[in-house]
Amino acid sequence: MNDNATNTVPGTDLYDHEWKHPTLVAGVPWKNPVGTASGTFQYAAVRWFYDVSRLGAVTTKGVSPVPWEGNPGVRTAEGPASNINAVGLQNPGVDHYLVDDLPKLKEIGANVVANVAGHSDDDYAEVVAKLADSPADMLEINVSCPNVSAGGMSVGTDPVALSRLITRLRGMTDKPMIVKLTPNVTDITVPARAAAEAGADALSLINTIVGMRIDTRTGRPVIDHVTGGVSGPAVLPIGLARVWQVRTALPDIPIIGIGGIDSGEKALEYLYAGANAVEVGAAALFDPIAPLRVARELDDLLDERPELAARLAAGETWR
Amino acid sequence: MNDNATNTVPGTDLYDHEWKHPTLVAGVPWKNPVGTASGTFQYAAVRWFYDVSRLGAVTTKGVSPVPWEGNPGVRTAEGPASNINAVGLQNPGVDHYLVDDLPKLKEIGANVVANVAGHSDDDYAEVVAKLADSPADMLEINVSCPNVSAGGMSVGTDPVALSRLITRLRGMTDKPMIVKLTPNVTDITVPARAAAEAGADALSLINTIVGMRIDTRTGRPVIDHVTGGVSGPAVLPIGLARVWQVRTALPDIPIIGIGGIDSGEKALEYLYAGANAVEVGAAALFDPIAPLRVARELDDLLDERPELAARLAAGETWR
Amino acid sequence: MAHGRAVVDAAVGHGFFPPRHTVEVADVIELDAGVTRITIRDPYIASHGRPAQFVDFFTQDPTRLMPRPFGISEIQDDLVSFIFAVVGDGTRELAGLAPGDAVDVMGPLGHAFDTGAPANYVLVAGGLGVPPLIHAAQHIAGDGNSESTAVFGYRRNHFADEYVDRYADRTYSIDESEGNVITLLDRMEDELTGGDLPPVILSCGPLPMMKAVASWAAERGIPCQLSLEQRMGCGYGTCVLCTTDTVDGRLKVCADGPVFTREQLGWE
Amino acid sequence: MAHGRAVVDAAVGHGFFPPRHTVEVADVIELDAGVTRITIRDPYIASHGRPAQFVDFFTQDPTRLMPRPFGISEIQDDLVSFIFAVVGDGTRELAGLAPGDAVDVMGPLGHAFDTGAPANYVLVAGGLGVPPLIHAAQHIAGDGNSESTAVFGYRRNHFADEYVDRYADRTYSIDESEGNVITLLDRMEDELTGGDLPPVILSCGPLPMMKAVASWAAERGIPCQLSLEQRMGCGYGTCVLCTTDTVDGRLKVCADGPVFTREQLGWE
Ligand SMILES: Cc1cc2nc3c(=O)[nH]c(=O)nc-3n(C[C@H](O)[C@H](O)[C@H](O)COP(=O)(O)OP(=O)(O)OC[C@H]3O[C@@H](n4cnc5c(N)ncnc54)[C@H](O)[C@@H]3O)c2cc1C
Ligand SMILES: Cc1cc2nc3c(=O)[nH]c(=O)nc-3n(C[C@H](O)[C@H](O)[C@H](O)COP(=O)(O)OP(=O)(O)OC[C@H]3O[C@@H](n4cnc5c(N)ncnc54)[C@H](O)[C@@H]3O)c2cc1C
Ligand SMILES: Cc1cc2nc3c(=O)[nH]c(=O)nc-3n(C[C@H](O)[C@H](O)[C@H](O)COP(=O)(O)O)c2cc1C
Ligand SMILES: Cc1cc2nc3c(=O)[nH]c(=O)nc-3n(C[C@H](O)[C@H](O)[C@H](O)COP(=O)(O)O)c2cc1C
Ligand code: FES
Ligand code: FES
Repeated sequence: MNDNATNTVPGTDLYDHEWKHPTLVAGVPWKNPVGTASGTFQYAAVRWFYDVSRLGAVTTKGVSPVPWEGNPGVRTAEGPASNINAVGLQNPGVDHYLVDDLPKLKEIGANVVANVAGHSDDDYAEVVAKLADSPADMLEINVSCPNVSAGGMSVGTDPVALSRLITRLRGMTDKPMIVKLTPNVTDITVPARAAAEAGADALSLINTIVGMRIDTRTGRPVIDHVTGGVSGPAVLPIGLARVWQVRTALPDIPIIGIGGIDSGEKALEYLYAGANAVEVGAAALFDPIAPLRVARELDDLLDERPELAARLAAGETWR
Repeated sequence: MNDNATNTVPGTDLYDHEWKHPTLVAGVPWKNPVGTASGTFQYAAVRWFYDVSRLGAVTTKGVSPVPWEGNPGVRTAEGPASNINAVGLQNPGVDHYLVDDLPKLKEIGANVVANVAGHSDDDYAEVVAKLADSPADMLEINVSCPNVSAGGMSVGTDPVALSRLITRLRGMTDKPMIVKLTPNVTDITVPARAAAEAGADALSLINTIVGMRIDTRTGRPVIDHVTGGVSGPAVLPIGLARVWQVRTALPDIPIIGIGGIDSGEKALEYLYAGANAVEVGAAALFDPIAPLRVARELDDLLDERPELAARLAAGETWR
Repeated sequence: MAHGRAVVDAAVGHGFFPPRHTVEVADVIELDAGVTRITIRDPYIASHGRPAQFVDFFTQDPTRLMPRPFGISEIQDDLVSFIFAVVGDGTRELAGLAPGDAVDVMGPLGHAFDTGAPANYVLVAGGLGVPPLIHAAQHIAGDGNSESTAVFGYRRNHFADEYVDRYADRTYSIDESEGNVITLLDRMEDELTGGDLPPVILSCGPLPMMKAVASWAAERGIPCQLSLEQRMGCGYGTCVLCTTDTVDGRLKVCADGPVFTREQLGWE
Repeated sequence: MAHGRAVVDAAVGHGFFPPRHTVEVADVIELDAGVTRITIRDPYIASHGRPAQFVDFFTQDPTRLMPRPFGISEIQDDLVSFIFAVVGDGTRELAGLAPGDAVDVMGPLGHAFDTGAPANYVLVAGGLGVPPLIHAAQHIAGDGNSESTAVFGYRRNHFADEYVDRYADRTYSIDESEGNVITLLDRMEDELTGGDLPPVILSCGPLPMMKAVASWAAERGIPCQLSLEQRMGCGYGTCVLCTTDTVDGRLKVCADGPVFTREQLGWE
């Protein structure tokens, strides 16, 4: 009954299956169309469970110019079919990333998407400057985190600010640059277009949706930060609609679909909605090998859909 | 395991239980803090299941100046712990409402919130003009329906248009006027404030969130209208956060909390978040007596929280 | 179980229709690959259910909240049977139920076929449209003034013949290797129009089949009642999610139907 | 079950840690009102689990996705036991499991108590902090170089004494009618500090209790390891949701802990 249970794995060949259906995202080859979503993948934790270079890509946790502490106290609550997180982008900083996670991931041959966080344009620029000469394969600019008070989501909801930021970052590197969008806006095609016109090579969506729970035993919010970001199966229909809308508005830009994916079947919905690839987030919290299992299930589903598989392999999309 | 199953009903006294904890919403007494949500309650359908006058309020389906046909084809899909609807406000028009549903509901003594729909300011004004002299107890102006192409949500996402509309409607009637807000905005406190300043007596939130599903057998959207509105348990954390945000921004305005409520415990979360009352929507699709059961469960939970119960009875809120 | 019964009793005792409640699964058999016949014990539905009425089934999995409506296929004492195909996750879960398990249901819902007038009811079903027509045969057999002629089309395996045979005066069936229900109707035309009782077609099945049946009937002036399917939100008339276009506008399949006449649908 | 085993075997066969998998519930007993002892059959966890390590439990209900972490309380052959309190819906569901049922788990997770040095390990637990300390007693008993002294505080019923008694060299326990673990520690102070082996405190329980224990230990210069709880997203170090403030900044309770020294936590 539970899609997340490993007992639904259609076999135990996860560790050595040979991928049949690669994709191409903004010119970068992915072994399969499935990556990890930022913030739900730490190499130091996941490496014990599988060879992460087997994934289409690994997107690392948002890095900032200096180490960030994140939010204090309780950082998470559970919603119906969802997780709510208020990490607040805790991370050890870009310098640590450059000497630790990134070289380790490149050493095992992983396709690395480096997620970039900032409280200000200068923050983002500082990180991008350092990543520009790094072995990271793609950059993902996170302008959509709802859990930090400055920067983060505020940039992603203001097309003018977003355009200015991406224009500036664009000038700093030739690395394929993905802009990660928030669904917490009236019309997501507005920031999508702003990012594309400012030079983004690809868009990824959705980040989490602002939500909260209250503990009825105390009458107080469960999370000390009060609100957090909702993700997991519950957000699937919302993520799909956002990808559909952006694909309709921007027929050509590569899109990475994110939100509520915990099976190959759900990943496939995103591909039909117009995504070139997907990232698996919260599902990996409830089972470390979820991204690998999603990739494995999708690989078989694509066998039955040769036209879709051919388009993905060519860097094109269904719609 | 399933909260919606009637086998979790704590007794079978639903039909004659005496309510212990009334509330007051914008001066209007409710027998208990639980009403139906618009669009999920048709008197002709629900009357066979229980005496609907037992609820705190019944909110009727949005009515427009003339009958509306709604959207063609498949109008619904299922999400994880959610329903997705694209009715498109099909309704037989305000004249029918005035001679059929409304008098029938008033005859049995129900506390009626009349939900108002429109494609334009004139539409809304025409309906409000007709309802002004009717026996409806409260009006709920729906500026938040994501499933119509004109009017509906577009008004609710533009504070200037919203202010103009509510100012106009305010001048037409003394009936307590609730403005129903959409979560499909960057910052819900903006329309909330616009509505309050234009004279709304209360706010209700949230309406549905734009979402969709794709049928992987065909690669096509399940719903002919492509997108619809997501509601049900999955949206609970999102609704709670919106109520919390609006209550924080506007300490005094009565708020009706909506979104994902299918138990007394979840209704209680909304009351702690700052709502004066709640409405039960999608849960009533999966069990007709859900609103009554939520009211029943909440009535006992409030016994253990005399301070909260006292505030609600006085028309005040927890926060 | 006791609890399900108590919920029904409380509602009925207060003069209301039973809400969603839990019942016991009495029997489950696989009739064909991916086609299951399930029988539940539900005295209320058993005594009130009429042909073409349906019952909302709910899965145990609380991420799948929406009703799965199934037409009643047979009623014996307190036992009510349904026949359904596994098409998605919900029906897959329901097909895995075993006798003694609990399942949530609500019904009977919708309007039944009108079998009031004495007639030779021609029960035309395709695929998973058979359940209401088996029940119609059962109902008509118990009535005494009418006859019934089953005309069933299958993809391959004639899995429902043995059930409808118990009640129908005549059963004709066909599968895709031979043709479809129109093939059968053409063959039977003389028999149908030449009998003592006037023919009335009751039909349920895939939309293209029902449209073909309706036009076959229209050409011959035979009255035709059609039981439709539509994705539902509630099944009892509260959500307006299940509409179909009719000459009177968009009507609810669950509460205004599922049975509509050819004329109501405006099918030529 | 076979499937759960196959998943574990595939992972281990490829040199990896077992992901979430399904195991069989071997035993469930209620120790006290709302306190359940559950035993699962899991050869991997049984052979790798160390005291204060925990296991993520998952409910069957797919609307409740997050892990419910429980400390291991005992290991016998392939069987691993846990003791937990019903505090919310997830633990309510888990407490309803019966022998033979399936449940999803992942583990063992986190760092264990350090019991490498010969010592008199003083196992100070309050309420539902007992499981890792029962396991610590079991582990120390099997080691031979150290002793253990259990110091357990209960609200009312001394439900865990019979388990720790099997392994600890001495068991002292108290309930709220008499006092708390500090009352016991005060009474035992001479015995603890005067023995042949140096005392080392291992503690788990409610935060205020652990802080009191830590300061009791600090005043007497006794080393103190504390096993913390925090709401978790994953339990294996990937989400950074479970942090606690330490002198080295915010560390993960799941992967950097759950055991921290008094010094790391900066508790005086
Ligand atoms: C009045 C009525 C009577 C029916 N009687 C029968 C019957 O006797 N035997 C039988 O096999 N089938 C019958 N159906 C169709 C049956 O309800 C669907 O096949 C079933 O709901 C699919 O559920 P799923 O979870 O397997 O599919 P999924 O695709 O996983 O379901 C997702 C959602 O779509 C809905 N849905 C999917 N397909 C259909 C469909 N064809 N019609 C309506 N809703 C659908 C589901 O109810 C659910 O809400 C009937 C439908 C209606 C409306
Ligand atoms: C490392 C560790 C070891 C633990 N060992 C034990 C043990 O041996 N025995 C025992 O009784 N309890 C133990 N707990 C606490 C136990 O995990 C929670 O009581 C349990 O998760 C509550 O689940 P619920 O569904 O009943 O509560 P709900 O409140 O319904 O749960 C909602 C969410 O909050 C989390 N949560 C709620 N309370 C806690 C808590 N106190 N700590 C962590 N997460 C919480 C749940 O895991 C879930 O994700 C341990 C916690 C941790 C972190
Ligand atoms: C615990 C947690 C931490 C996250 N941290 C980040 C982050 O640092 N940067 C980012 O861009 N997105 C972050 N996200 C958002 C996810 O990458 C993803 O966009 C979102 O969770 C939706 O996908 P899902 O439903 O598969 O989880 C985080 C999500 C979770 C659950
Ligand atoms: C089928 C359906 C129809 C709806 N129609 C309306 C409507 O006419 N007017 C309106 O204001 N809201 C309408 N809504 C929104 C609900 O009133 C409610 O705001 C929303 O569903 C969230 O609550 P829930 O999670 O309890 O369903 C509709 C919702 C559903 C599911
Ligand atoms: S399914 Fe709700 S009105 Fe028909
Ligand atoms: S719970 Fe995920 S890092 Fe600790």
